[in-house]
Amino acid sequence: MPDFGNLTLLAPEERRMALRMVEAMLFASAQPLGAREIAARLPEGSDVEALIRELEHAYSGRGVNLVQVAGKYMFRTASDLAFLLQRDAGDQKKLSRAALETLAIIAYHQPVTRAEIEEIRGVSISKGTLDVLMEAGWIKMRGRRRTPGRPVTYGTTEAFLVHFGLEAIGDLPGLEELKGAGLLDGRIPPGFSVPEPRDGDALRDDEDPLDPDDLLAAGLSEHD
Amino acid sequence: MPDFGNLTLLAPEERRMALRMVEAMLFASAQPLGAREIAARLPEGSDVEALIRELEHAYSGRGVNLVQVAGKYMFRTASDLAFLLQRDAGDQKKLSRAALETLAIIAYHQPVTRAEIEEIRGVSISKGTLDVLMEAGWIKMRGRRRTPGRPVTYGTTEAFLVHFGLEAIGDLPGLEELKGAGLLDGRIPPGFSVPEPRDGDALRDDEDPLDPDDLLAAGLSEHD
Amino acid sequence: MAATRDKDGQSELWQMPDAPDRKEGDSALVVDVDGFEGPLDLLLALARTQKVDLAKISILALAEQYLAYIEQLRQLRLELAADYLVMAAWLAYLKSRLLLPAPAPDEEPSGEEMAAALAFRLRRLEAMRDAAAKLVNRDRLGREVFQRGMPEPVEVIQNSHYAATLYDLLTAYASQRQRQMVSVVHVRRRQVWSLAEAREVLTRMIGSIADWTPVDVFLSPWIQTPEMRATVLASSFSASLELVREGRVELRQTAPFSSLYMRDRDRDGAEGKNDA
Repeated sequence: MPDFGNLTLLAPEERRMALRMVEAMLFASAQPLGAREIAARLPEGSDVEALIRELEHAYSGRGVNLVQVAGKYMFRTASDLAFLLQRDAGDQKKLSRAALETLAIIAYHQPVTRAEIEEIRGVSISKGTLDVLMEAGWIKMRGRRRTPGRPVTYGTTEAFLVHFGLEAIGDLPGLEELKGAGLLDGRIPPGFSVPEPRDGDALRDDEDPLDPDDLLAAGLSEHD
Repeated sequence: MPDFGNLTLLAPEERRMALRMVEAMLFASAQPLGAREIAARLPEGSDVEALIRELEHAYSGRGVNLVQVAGKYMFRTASDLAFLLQRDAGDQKKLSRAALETLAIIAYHQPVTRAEIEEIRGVSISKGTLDVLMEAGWIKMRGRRRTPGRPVTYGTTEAFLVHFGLEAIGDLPGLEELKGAGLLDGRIPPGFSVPEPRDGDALRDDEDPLDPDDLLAAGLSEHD
Repeated sequence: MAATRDKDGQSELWQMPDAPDRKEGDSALVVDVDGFEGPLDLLLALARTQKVDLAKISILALAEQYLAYIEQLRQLRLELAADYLVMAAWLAYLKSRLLLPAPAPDEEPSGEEMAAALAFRLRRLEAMRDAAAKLVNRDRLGREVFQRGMPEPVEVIQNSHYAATLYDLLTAYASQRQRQMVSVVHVRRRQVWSLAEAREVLTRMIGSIADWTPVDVFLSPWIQTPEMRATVLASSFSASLELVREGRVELRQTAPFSSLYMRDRDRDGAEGKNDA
């Protein structure tokens, strides 16, 4: 049973002040904040994690919840109140089926090249599809695969995690089952090693950094 | 003494839901909401005023307060925590060498036009360099030189003096002092001089005031 | 001729042979098979009709279904996109490999391996579709859940935004001025009175030099600045030596470094000219 907080009762004055500070910072920002960013503005020695947990708990049953996305924290409205607020959302462009599938493939298979996406979908992807996803800020070019032709590899961004409410890429729905079934393995039939999708910016062994003008050429910049 | 809420204790389930709804609406809205706008989305018969008062009370001692502005309601960071939302961005960014040189030339040679700065530096300066210095608040456009093309003249600001701990621009060391400090070495060709810098907002004989839209066009305002 | 000139007749002449062709063209339009996104998508839809777990699907049955479907479309004289036909050919080959297991060379995958590969691709595509559906049905920011509508941005105080000390400033100024005093050498364009110029001026003056006249006197109009003196004198001297050699003027100098005098060799003619 959520409650509207027992913070003041339990916490000494300083702790209460620290809680208010964390609350204010998170409330003020429309973007998720990392624990370190928060800690940087708190009195030294504050237990940020504990403060956040306490706030998380205090808000758990409220109209606004404190959630963890992309390894950071943000306040957002409770999901059961979607009906109340959806009219504010305006008509957002619906993603095409092709774009949605492509996004899923990039999320689960990253880093992944265009050819690999096409192999999985069995059709070529139109240039517009990747553009739409880049424009939304959900995918980015990561690097280049160290194979002939040096194809660009794609991955998801932090904005992707924030938009879909994921703490980390490892929290993608059904990821474990897919891994278990060997469906994330590029090779056919399922081999021994099961790669895990990774969105960290560190390049893999078989990835090179992007060429300086890759981003320019695409008219895009990285979105995270 | 503010407390973190006794809403759940007092409110029956429906009242609690209504409170959550008001809370979420106010949180997500991009503008302050009036009581009637809020009521329009609540179950019929809700006592909006009472709900708002309850919420107001619940948030009164928190990091975020529910405040009334022009008859409408919005969440705002508690005023005693405003300092959290101010960031002193200083001490990290280093001025580029080009910017530093340009700044020094402006300081010594003011009022000076861009072309004159370039002549002294022997290379052209990018617009970004002057922008950085304007943004730092150290230089300003003073006027326009009464020569063909009416070029803008630049000078230093009060903030410049404050930052560099100078009482007046005339305190900048002259040629002999620079030599004495070892900053200029002995081989100084005849005719080489270091100007005696002078500031003061009064325009020189060969300067006109800025045109009214100079500042607008530059997207900048004076910083002193 | 009359027909071609006539507008209607002309259009008739042009249109007549074309019309039947165009009708044939209509039937040749390329069909994107019922909105399927490629052969794999179509195969997956057909597999769904088998209503079994994709892992247990009969690839042979699926191949037959696909080939039958494609055949049906072709009987309707629909031109299919190439990748559907490529898949049909591949499935026909797969079918033959599955039905008649011919001893294949080692490198080539067996019919079963090919079937397994196709089954894998179908399962993977379906898995990605499911994943996409799960993803899109999450509580998405801006659709189901919302961030703060009026964020209060962090106000950046810029007072000491840039770090620079007076020392940095002075060092920058001194070193850049120092650099410039060494590297920027203003080479002034030297003004030179060319030999040709000198000769031309002297030649023009030959008629007007009545008697021994110091060279610098009649050159004075050209010696406007001290810098010009050297070049004017040098060039004139060289030019005058040439004129002496040609027998047109005489030169006289009484002592080293004294004034140089010049006069017309043919003074009578010169006087005559002057008189005229």
